[in-house]
Amino acid sequence: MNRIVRITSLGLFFTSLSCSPSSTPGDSPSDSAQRVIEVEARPDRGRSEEHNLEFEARWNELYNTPHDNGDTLVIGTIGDADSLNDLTSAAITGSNVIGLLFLSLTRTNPDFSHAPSLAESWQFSEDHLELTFHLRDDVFWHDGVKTTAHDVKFTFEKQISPNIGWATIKWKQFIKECVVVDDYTVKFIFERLYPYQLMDAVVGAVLPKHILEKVPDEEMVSTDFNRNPVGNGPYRFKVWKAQQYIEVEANENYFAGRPPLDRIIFKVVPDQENLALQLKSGEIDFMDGVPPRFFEELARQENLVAYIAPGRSYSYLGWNLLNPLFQSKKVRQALTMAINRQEIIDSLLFEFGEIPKGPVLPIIWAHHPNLPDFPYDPEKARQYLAEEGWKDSDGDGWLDKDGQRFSFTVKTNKGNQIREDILILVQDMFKDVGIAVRPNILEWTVFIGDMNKKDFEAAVAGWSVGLKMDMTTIWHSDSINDKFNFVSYSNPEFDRLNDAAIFEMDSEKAKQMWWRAQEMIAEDQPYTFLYSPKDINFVHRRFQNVQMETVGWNYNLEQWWVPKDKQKY
Amino acid sequence: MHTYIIRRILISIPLLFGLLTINFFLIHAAPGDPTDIFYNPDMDPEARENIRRIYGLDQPLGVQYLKYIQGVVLKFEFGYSIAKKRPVKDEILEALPNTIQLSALALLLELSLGIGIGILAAVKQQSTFDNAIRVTSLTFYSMPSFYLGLVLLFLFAGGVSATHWFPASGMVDIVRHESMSTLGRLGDRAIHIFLPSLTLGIGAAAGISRYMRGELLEVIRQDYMRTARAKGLTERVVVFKHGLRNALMPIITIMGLSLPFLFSGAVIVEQVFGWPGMGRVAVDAAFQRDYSMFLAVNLIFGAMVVVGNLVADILYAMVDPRVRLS
Amino acid sequence: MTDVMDQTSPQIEVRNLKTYFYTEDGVVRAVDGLSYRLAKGETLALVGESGCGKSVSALSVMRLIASPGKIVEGEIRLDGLDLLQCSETEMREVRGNRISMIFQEPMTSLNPVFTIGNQIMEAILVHQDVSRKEARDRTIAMIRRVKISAAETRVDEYPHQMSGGMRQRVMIAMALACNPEVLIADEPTTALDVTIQAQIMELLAELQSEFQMSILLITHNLGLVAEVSDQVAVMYASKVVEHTSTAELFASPLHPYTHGLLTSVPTLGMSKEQKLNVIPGQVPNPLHFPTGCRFHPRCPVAEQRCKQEEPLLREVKPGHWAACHFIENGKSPIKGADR
Amino acid sequence: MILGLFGLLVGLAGWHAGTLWDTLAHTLEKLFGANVPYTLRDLDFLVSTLFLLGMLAALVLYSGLSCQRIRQADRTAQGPERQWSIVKRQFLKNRLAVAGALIILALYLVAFLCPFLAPYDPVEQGDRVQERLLSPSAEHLLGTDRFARDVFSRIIYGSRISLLVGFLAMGLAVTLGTAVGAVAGYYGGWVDSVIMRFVDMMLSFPTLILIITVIALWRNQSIWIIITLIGLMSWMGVARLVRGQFMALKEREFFQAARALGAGTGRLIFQHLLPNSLTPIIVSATLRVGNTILLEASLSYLGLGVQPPTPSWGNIVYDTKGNLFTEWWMPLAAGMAIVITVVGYNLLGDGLRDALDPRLRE
Repeated sequence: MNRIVRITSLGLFFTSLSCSPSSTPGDSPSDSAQRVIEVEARPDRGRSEEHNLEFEARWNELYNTPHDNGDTLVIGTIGDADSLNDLTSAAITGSNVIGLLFLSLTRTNPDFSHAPSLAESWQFSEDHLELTFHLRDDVFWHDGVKTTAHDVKFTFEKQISPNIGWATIKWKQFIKECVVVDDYTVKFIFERLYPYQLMDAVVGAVLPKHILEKVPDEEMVSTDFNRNPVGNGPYRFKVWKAQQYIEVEANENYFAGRPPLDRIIFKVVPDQENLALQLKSGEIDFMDGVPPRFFEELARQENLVAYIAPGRSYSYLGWNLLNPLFQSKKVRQALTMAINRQEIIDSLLFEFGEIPKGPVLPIIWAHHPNLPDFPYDPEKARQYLAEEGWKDSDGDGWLDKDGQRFSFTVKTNKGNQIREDILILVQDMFKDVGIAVRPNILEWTVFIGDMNKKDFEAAVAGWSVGLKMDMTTIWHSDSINDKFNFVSYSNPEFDRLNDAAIFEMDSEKAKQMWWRAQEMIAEDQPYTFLYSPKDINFVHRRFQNVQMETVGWNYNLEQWWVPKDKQKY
Repeated sequence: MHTYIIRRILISIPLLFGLLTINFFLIHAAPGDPTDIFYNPDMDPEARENIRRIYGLDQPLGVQYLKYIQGVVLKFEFGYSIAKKRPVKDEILEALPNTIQLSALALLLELSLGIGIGILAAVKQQSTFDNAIRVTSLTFYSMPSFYLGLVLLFLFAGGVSATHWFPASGMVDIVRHESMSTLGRLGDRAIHIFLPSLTLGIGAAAGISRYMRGELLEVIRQDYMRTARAKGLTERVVVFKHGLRNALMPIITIMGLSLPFLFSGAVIVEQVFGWPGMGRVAVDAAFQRDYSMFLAVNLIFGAMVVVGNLVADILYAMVDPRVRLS
Repeated sequence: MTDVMDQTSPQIEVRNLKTYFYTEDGVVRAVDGLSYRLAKGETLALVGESGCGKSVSALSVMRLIASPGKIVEGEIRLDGLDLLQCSETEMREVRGNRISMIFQEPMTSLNPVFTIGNQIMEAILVHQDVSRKEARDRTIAMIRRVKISAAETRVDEYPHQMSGGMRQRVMIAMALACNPEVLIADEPTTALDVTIQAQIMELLAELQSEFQMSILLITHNLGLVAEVSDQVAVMYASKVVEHTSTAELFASPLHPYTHGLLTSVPTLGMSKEQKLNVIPGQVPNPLHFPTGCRFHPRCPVAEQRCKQEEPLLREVKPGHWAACHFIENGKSPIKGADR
Repeated sequence: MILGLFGLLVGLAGWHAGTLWDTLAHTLEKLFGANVPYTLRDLDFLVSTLFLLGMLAALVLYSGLSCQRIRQADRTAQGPERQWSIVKRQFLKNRLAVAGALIILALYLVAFLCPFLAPYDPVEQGDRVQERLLSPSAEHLLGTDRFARDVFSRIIYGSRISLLVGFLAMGLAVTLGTAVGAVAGYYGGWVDSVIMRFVDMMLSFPTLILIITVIALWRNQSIWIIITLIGLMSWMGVARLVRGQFMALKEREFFQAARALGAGTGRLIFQHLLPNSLTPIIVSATLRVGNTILLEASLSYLGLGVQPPTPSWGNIVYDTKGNLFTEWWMPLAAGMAIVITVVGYNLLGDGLRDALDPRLRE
């Protein structure tokens, strides 16, 4: 399934994901008394082109465990999908449904390596510039038409069409062309060599040519297919009632065999409290990204099982480096030390979170385990600030420097309660060291607009970490204008390292470079890295074979099942 | 009569047009940009430009305005929703009936409850019953709908397990509805719409009952009531035949005027109870800067208000022989 | 002249009627010991300044006094039946059936939202079991009776489509729909202009002879009284101060108040030198009437005695009742009262 | 004269930011020493509300005097003092109305005396680890929120926002409405029909949605912007009312007479029409306050209200609704505060109407 880096907006779209449970496969929580499953993180293996037999074996094992068919899974989600067409979908709910309806060339393993899906196998040419996929010949679109290489080629062409605006178009930037060798063989030709060729080739769901070829590119954004998709995945689209629910039903002639659950329904409930309420009362069976404040109450419910996964996103307090206030590294370090991040995690995340020292989280292979850190130490912070000339000379309790008070506005977006709360906490914490902070909570669109215009002093926002190790769009000096280097971080040495590391084929060398790069950022503290929230999932205990994995809570959704005697619907 | 209706409709056209124009420039003046919802680091600025171009957002505002108006006027075409990836018309055709359902029921509740209680209070005027009713209805009248909704939600929709009588959101039991008997489906819809419509209607009902009481007390003082009594009619006939009809007339107007408030209320209630209606569409559209969606929704709301008032006036003319529509 | 008081079987007889209003600033004695008799087919005029309790007394007879008003004492006999003893249901049988009433303001006394036909029919339908069809025919007949042209069409018109005079006719039609024994006309013409007044009174007189009903005419207009009524009862401050036949009253008013009343209206053939007499002071506040004779503060001949002793209504000469200490052998205390 | 008052009112709104405040604060500091119970924010509130109460008093007085005028015009023999004694008695007779008045009075006292009444500072955070989400107790009557702030104190301070919004927004709405309605009603003809079309148009906006859009035009939603918006969104009712009044009054003898005597437009409006329309205006104004408060609450609930940490009842509910499972009393209390206030204003309004409006007198 297609996961991409995205700014977590409105707090509704945390791309959630968990790691392999300590419990062995098949042994599902309802057998054991265990009702809260803490999962330990394991980083991906980075550049991974060869199959991972261990995981594939497990996948098949899961598939072949004896099970009953029937019952329905109701998934609670706060936002409606915008489109079920991978080319036009932007909302996370959409991509979750798409994951059930459509196949990609490969499936992602728990360790981010690639497993066969639509493509049975693949290999690179000698020069590593041509990547050939051998497709299954027993995959049918839900309308009965066979899925062939032509669909793959067609999909690629649509993905790179400027008149459609596919969200992840950039991933295809180094692919020169896509060639159909025969009905079940397709070849991607690359312009250059780099670690993520395979991933770039397979990203995105394969779409049915025979239906979409009639649609002009300009009309793709509003074509009927967006709402009545015809896929080739384990589930087939049944009905979508706007703002109510999206229902998919088991695909009887799925190549891997009929999935156990009759129906999976994504129920849209626009209100967090209401969602939690329905989880409690059993009106919905599953919810991911449960706000921590509800954990206590929900964990009390006999019929719910909690999966706690390490977060794939982090929130930060970004300092606008164009603003004279924040141009000194020492000041930024002092600001970080003035913030008690552990307390933020304890009080706002109810301890469901960790302090990230840098922009690369532990679950990524390039993660640097021991970066320089600036732990909470108001004394030291004051001292640093004093060294930079910020003292409380007029004794009014606020720091000042040549007659100017140390005060600034922190912006964030509305709707994400934790972020709104952080402003309140931070305001209080900075007060202790004599810095006056004004919170300013803006609508999402307004907030983003200001960030782009650099119209902010400091801002709280978040990133969710992508599958690819690439720091360009957020940290590179080229990305300062209308890209995502909001804080205008500019460091020639970093740029150089980054550019080199991206194309370094030797994972070990690459790792060294990435570590160096992370050290620089940690040192410069253009962000104060606030927290990386754990992802809380609750699922009704009647579901067996629930295998939440690194690639997402829905890693093996198509394999969940309910024993006949426990079936609810 | 007909000429009157036609004239009213004609008058309302410039009104709606003005509404449309104001909204158009308002929403465009608001900072932010619809393509912000596609915002993610993998999307190149070019890709965003593509989308802006596809939706014609790259053209000067004046041109966009003219195009939009042209579309609406000539083809009755409301453009495409950027956030929903579909023609605005489709989305609205899906949401509108739900809101109408909700509002209609709320209105029904509002009138039946309001008028009934109002009459009781007036007839038992100054009694403790009257005061009790007045205070209670006032309390509901003064209660923010979101608050009432929240309370009801937690009391009767799962917060308290003992009294978990109603579903917390949606229009139907999405899992079982299909497999239900016709009667079952009806019941299913009923229990789903109950809390939302109650939340939406009860406040207004309280308002109506206050008016009703006042009006009836006013009418009871009239000479013709004395005449009626002098005829030897029973008190019931006097109050209900001679009193009520007169007292109801102003209520009709109030009802007409209360429509926009009903819709504003729907915005909140639909949020709290996850009711898939226009209110939610409107709020989303406003926040996501989904221009054409926002415009269309407001236009519809405006039109409904206009029609509502028209209907109210016609009703009025029907019950009050002194009023001639011309 | 017939003797009013011991006339056989009075159509309606009121004895010592007291209707009080219990307001928060005290008891308003709107009617305070009122007595009169009204013979079959006759017209009794109840005269007095506004606020003297005329209308209240009328409403009392209909038992239409709403709180805080209350009939505290007295008898109202309709053919011997004491209305004050009647249950509400029995009373309803009487209202609009045996006694009916027309009110002062025809403009507001009709319900604006029903056709006049509907409103007249109502009266018929409650009191007599007839089909709607029949009731409607009668209604039309009734409307014709009160001299409204094109009754068939008028029957379906609404009050607002009619002039004041017309509406008063409708009121009359409504009142007479079940040809009652007694008609109470509360200032039936004050709201109308003079020419219409005449017509209405004429109509009433006509209908009276036709239906053989008694009329209690409440008015402050002595001109009217002189024209239509057989008997007159003069009210002052919630009481009757003089009661006799119209002719007698106009010939020799005995009570100083009556005298004042009569001389305060211009009469024909009144020479210019004679100037209009004006009663000094104003109507006493019903909250606290003067002690003794309630008229004494304004009375030209009042003496100490009047302040303490309340004069009773007594037969000062045959068929002539008045309440004043100073009337001896039918002579008014005021010089030149008899003309 | 209303316009004049409104001028002042707007002046005040702008003025509140002005330096004048600092000087005021400093003088206070000089008077009380460093530990002044009132902060700048407090003064802000104090002055504006005092001013507004003053304005209302002035209006009532004005209308009282004008009542006398119309009485005389109507030839009903009643001196003003009689008139007033009646009004007073009528009002006091109405127990509910008195209760309402008392509620409002109490609320204003609370709002004025926050610094003394509130046991804690509403934005001051306690020990966020030890003292957060405490249950109600002697020292925290309503417990503490997740920032370890005393909820009771926050609700007490929240009264200011609600009262301020209610009052100012209503003032703005009524002034605007009166002005527009007056023009329409006085001139009639095409002026009237044009204005009324506009009013109809405004009325067919679903207020909430429009505010959501317009509010985005401003970077940060200061309380003053919210007040202005709410005001601008709720004047239409008053306009209709005033217009109706004017239309009716124009038919009355005293007006015809005044016009016949050649009184100028200004005089006609301000001496004859306006004063005699004031009674209904005041009544509807009082009743309107409730609505504006509710609107502010709804906005806060959508997260569009005053910026945190400033407490307003609306945003306390919004902010604590997540605690409904466990610390349900927080949102409950804040909500009840809203309800009670609005009830108070409505009772007061009803009372005033019954007292001021002779028709309704039993």
